[in-house]
Amino acid sequence: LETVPTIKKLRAYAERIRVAELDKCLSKMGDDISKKTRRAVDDLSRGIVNKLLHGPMQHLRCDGSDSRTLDETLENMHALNRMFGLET
Amino acid sequence: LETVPTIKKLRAYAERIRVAELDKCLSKMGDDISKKTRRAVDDLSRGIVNKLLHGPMQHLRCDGSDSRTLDETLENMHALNRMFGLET
Amino acid sequence: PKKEELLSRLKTGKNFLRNQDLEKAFTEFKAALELAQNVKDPIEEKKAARGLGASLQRQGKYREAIKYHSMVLQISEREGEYSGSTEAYGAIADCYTELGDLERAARFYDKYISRLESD
Amino acid sequence: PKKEELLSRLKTGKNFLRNQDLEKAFTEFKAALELAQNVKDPIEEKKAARGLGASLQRQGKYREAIKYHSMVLQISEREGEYSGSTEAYGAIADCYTELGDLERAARFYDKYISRLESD
Repeated sequence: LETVPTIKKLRAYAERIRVAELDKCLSKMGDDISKKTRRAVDDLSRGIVNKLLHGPMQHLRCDGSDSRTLDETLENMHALNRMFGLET
Repeated sequence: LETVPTIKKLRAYAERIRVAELDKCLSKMGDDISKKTRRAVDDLSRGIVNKLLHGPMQHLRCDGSDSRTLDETLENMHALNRMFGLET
Repeated sequence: PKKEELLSRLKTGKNFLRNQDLEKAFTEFKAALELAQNVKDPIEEKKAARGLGASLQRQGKYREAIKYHSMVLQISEREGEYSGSTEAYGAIADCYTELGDLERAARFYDKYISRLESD
Repeated sequence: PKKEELLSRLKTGKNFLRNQDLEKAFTEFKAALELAQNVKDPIEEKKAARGLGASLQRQGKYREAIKYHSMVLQISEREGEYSGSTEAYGAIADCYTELGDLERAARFYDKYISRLESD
């Protein structure tokens, strides 16, 4: 459970990037885009983020039934905190 | 330098996701998209991947001038190998 | 015309949300939710519910936010159409994290994580 | 008409590359490169060079691949237009990694990494 706040922070970190890049994309495309196109780029942005986050997220949620798994999960958490600067 | 192969594998991992999601997006959008739109979605997919990878990549390239940094860099590498299944 | 008003409410709601004008955003999404239920448009209904959840969440009203994020899941179940569910599980878990209920947060994050690889 | 042939060569090249038909891909990109130089279109010229690099790289011809990936960088310098440079630095570093020259790979990855946050 110690890793739960890290999951939240990592999600927020990725979402900020996703929204910023999506906004840039939409402003390049102009106002005349169809709903279908709008939906497709939104799905694209979510698909990339979700699939990239899947591995790290999963490795923050090992159930810790044996101590080695718990240690590894905490190491993963520390590494993610460092690499994404999540500890602020 | 031990971390160099991990950088390569992580890049390849992310690129596979990017291309797969971009293909899905383009097939949803159909063949009648403008070059501008095509370019915008390509940039979107690269922008998200690059910005998400920036932190981890940077933390695989600490110069290791003091031992603590080197240790941390190797811990980051091990965590990334685990979380993205890069050790195959 | 109702459909048009619905779409325009969603759009202004989103803009208010973006500008952190959270109470105004709430009002727009609330009107949109009623319109969507009126014209029986479940996709837009989910967007309105999600907007309501987001507006409340950013105001720190986590319990109320959970109510609306859960509504997204209920609509998905009712319609058998699951767009927005991954995000809803994640948002509910975020709210429970803020409330300090890490057990429950973990359960919702597990649902969120198990859906990350699907579309 | 030359411009049209250029675009069509690039497109078939990409399809061959996708289907791992690497030698055919090389031929298409080679023709595209010449056409692009002919019509002086640096953007498409870079795409052709990058396609050549990718075709060779996937065939394990890393030294030759580096030559074409470097061409992308040279065109960028010549034109003052840097699209594709981040990717080129990364690809060159990947090739040096394959060749076991980790020192040089690291130097190119550093350039790649320093560009990841820009557009």
